Amino acid sequence: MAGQIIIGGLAAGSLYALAALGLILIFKTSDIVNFAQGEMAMLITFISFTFLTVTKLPYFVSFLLSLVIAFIFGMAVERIFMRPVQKAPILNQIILTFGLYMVFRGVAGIIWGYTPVGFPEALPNKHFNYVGITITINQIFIFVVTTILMLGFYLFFKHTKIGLAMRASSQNIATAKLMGIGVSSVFTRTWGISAILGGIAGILIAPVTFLDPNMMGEVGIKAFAAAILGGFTSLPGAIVGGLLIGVFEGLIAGYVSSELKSVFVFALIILVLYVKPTGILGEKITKKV
Amino acid sequence: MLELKQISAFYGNIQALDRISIQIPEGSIVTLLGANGAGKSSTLKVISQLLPIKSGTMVYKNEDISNLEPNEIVKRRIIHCPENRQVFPKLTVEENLIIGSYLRRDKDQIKKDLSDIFSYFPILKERLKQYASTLSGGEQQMLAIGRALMGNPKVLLLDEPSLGLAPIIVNQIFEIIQEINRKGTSILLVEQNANLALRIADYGYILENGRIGLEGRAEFLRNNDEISKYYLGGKSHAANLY
Amino acid sequence: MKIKRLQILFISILLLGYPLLVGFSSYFIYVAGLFIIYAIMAMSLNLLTGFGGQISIGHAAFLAIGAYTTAILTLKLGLPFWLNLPLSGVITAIVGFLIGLPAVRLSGHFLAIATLAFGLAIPEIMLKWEGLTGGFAGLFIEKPSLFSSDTSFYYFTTVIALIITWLILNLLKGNFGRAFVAIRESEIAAEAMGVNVSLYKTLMFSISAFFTGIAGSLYAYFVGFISPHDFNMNISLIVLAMIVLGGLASITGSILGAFILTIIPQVADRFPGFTITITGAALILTILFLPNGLISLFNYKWKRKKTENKQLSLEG
Amino acid sequence: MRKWLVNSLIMIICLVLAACGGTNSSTTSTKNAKEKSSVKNSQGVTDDEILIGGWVPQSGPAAQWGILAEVYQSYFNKVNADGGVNGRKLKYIAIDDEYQPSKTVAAAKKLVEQEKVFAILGTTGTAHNKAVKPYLTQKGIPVVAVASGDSAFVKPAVKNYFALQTNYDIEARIFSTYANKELKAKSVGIFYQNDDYGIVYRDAAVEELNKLGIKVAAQESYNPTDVDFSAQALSMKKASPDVVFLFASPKPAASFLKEFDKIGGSAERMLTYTSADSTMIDLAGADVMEGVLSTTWVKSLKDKDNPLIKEYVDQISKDIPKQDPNSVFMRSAWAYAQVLVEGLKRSGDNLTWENFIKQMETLKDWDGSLAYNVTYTSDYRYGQTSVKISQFKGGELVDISDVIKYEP
Repeated sequence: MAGQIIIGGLAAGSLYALAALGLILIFKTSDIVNFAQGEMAMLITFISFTFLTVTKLPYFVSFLLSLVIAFIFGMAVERIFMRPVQKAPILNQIILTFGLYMVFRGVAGIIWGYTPVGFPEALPNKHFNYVGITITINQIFIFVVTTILMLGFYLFFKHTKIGLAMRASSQNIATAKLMGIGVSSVFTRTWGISAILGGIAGILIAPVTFLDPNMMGEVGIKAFAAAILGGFTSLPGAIVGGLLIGVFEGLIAGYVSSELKSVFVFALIILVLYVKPTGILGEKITKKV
Repeated sequence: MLELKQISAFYGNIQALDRISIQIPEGSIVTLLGANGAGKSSTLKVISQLLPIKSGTMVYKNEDISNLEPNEIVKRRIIHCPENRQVFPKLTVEENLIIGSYLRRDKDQIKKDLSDIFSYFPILKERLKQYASTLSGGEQQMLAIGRALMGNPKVLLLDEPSLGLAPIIVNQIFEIIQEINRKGTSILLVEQNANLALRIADYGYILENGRIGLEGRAEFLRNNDEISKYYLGGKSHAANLY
Repeated sequence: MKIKRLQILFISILLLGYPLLVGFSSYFIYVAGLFIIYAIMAMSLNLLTGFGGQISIGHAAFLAIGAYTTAILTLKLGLPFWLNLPLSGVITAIVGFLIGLPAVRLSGHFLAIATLAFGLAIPEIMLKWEGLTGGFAGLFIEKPSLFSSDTSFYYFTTVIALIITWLILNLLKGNFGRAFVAIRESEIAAEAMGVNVSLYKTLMFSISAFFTGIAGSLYAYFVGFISPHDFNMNISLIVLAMIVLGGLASITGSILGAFILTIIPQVADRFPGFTITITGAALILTILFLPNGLISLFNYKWKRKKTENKQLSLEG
Repeated sequence: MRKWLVNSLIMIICLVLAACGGTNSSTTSTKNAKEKSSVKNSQGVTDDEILIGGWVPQSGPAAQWGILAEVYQSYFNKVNADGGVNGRKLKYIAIDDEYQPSKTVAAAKKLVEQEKVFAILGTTGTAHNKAVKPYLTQKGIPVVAVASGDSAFVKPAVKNYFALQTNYDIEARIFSTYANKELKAKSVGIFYQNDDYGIVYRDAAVEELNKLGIKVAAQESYNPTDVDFSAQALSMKKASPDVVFLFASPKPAASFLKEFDKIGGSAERMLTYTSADSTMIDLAGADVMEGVLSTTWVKSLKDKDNPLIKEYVDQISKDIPKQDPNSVFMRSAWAYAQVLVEGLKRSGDNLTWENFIKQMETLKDWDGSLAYNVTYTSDYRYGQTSVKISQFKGGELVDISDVIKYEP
């Protein structure tokens, strides 16, 4: 039983980690916590669903098309809403993303309604049994995708000039400009990429949570938890945080109480933050204003 | 080669620069002197376009560059090495240097420049994989200058490179500045320490409340007691720095 | 300061005359009562967030604790209402103190998430703790016999709100207020000035929780029924939105924000599904175009202050 | 001082406008109500109109219930197109309460006092309905078809409350009886939602199963917003009951069934009527749903010749083309509205609350709606306690029993 709980927990945890990657990317570059990340993912998933059902495109075509739209959408959100508050206090930025969260959710409700619909899985549904532990091919797929994305971004930040420019911009905007970095376009692109990440997350999560405007509610919160636990600046931290939360809540649900699993998760986070205020893999943020 | 004509600039409602005109001829070292808040750093920020120009023009090699974005200025190889070093704390020394060459595509020349910088500042080579935040103040200043040099500057804008450093290191840095100049880079040097700056400069401007109070050849400014007393707080002030 | 006093005096006269204006309509009095309760909550959150710079995205949890304390004390122990009201405040303040302890070590986004966690956990605990809270079934609370009608309880709520406003204004004028603002501006500088930062941060949480607890107690009596549904994350968000919409670090701003966000749903409730969109859009527009909140339209002083600030920042 | 005056003026204008906006509308609506009608009718009735109201969450966590309002409107469209009720057109007002009890209280007061509706129809949320029950009971306004199967609205019978959908408690007992008689279960596992909805079911089922001597092998709960049910599915499989009762809303039920199927859990599965429609096949897949049992208290669309079904499908496809008319929510909502309108019809020209309530009590095994055998008496307010057992077979839900009537 414990084995299966851990596998289930890892599966749920990789969803949280996947949803957390976009959050971390934005925070790492522009120092903004995007509370609308989940709702952006939801919108993109709806768009993908529209491609699938209305225009009847094949799965991977609609997947890719919606990611293109995601990129444009993310950049538009940055240009229209986030750029004016780049220098505003943290609270204003947080509230602005909350405003976006409400509007996106409301608009999705108006357009697509609130009745949940099923969403197809990436790969044909198959599962494996090994010493009494069951795992589906899609769970493995999500885990692999998350890991590849994380690794990809790790290499991107470490070894490409644009990745380096993103990190530099996040540390000191004025000096980054003196290096010739077009900081504004870096931020814009970051939001585009984050929206893509969100889109991938949404499309892979939708078969599990089903598709409706509230689909990212719980996953979104757990993604925040994962990001915070992992340190909010670290991509591997998101994976560690997500998997930890998934397994931890699985164990609590299995052995203590399924209704209180979230309470325990939050208690764990507060405990971790109390011991290490920057999260497990977080770095101390030293920022020049 | 780089010329500022009647430049004015504001922070919000507060005027920072009032009709400033400066020339930096090719291959020269020009220094900006003046008290705190006189507008020295603002002049550099105007050139690198961190501070927008309200009126006046800026001309570089017969091109009007008054309304360009910061990255366009960098593209023209006018590189600003900011006050207080401003290295990226969470990038390694190596990454800080690489980011200095962000807009360049000439890979071979970049490699050569990198080795030049290591010959100026050997300590940076030892610290290559360390986070910049772990360096000492002097090392960070070296890194900042090195990073600026990675932009392969035609004009280098240096803001207070001596600030807060021990005299030995200051001398070392000033020697390197002269060396860089000898290799063909024009330099605009902002300094509080007038004696030091005038020792290596060809020409100097003295700023006062956002205006140019006085200008002249370096030896003229250096040897005029009246001027140094009136504008630069007197010899006693300069002596205090040492 | 004088303008603020007069504004508040004016608001209070209006609130006291309001039932006459609407002909004692129970619906209008109920909505106004909700507004006053939210205004108390917004003011106490503003104390913490606007003046003290500590973000809380879980304030509905304090409202819940206040409301449930009142309900439980009334139903299980039969305590009278004049005892319940302060007790709810005190118990919530104690919880606030406990929450403040770990929160002292956190700032910015991390604090935001920690309080979010708290805000999500409390309703779940209430749901689970059936024996005490009635769980899903909720609890019914009778209004105190002295103020048994909607109108009389509305007046009682108004008076309590005025007292709280007065207390908060005085608090801000004194050492507390100065320490709060000092901490918001720079914790290091505040520490250097001799402010015990951790103590004051914890106190901020307790004081804010105290007033929110009282708001919760009034809520329980006024609505007459509480269940974990009443205290979900949306409430926390809406109250946060109130203080930003009205104006951070402004007491009259909190009142204005509470007014607008209580009214929007009432006006928009005939347009299905638009409430959340309209509220969100209002927030976005405020942040983009009136970053100091709607109150900045009213406060002429603000403009002068802004230029002063600019000068300060240049000198520094 | 002058600035202060300006401030005050602006504020006065704001507040007075807000207040007057309300009072104006209230005076006009009372005027309308009084203008033409004979004095004896209750509020909300004029010579050519009857005003009906209700709240439904149209945003927030339970926004999927918002569809109910559209169905009521659709049914009223149909009635109005056929000439209305005794010459009066029906007008429906829906208020979004965002699934927050404090807003529900506001909504109820607004409907009764400002909008002055004649009756309240099909309102959602057990907690929310409970929150306003004292107020509505005191006012005496007819409340028809509370969209909750909680016993609080029928036991004891309240004069102005008429329930319709199958009582949760009763459905749980029907499940238990069926598991005992037809499925010969020795043990039952319960998967339930940890809230006002699931716990009522669980308690009733546990009581009834104990009475029948059936072992309750597992009780697995979850919170309404949960997305991961692997732990519950696992515990359920480990307990290996003969039958699993699912007292869950559609999304969690579908997720749980998928998970349970994946890890190889096998048992007869019984699902409450809330989830008994094609949504489940869309969400969980036809393979997973194959053989799952449920109950239905609203008539199935299979019976195409039935004129009741035909008029429903026609009207819904016209008014709400985006939605599948097979939805159990929508069929239920249609039935709520049908029962209300039947009461109005029977009241004739005497549209007082008193008479309406009296006429509602004349419904005896009334089969003119999508629900089976609707009955009200002065102390029986369940509306109906008749269900059919149905089963998912080959990708659709089919009725497999006759109407079973449970006597409470």
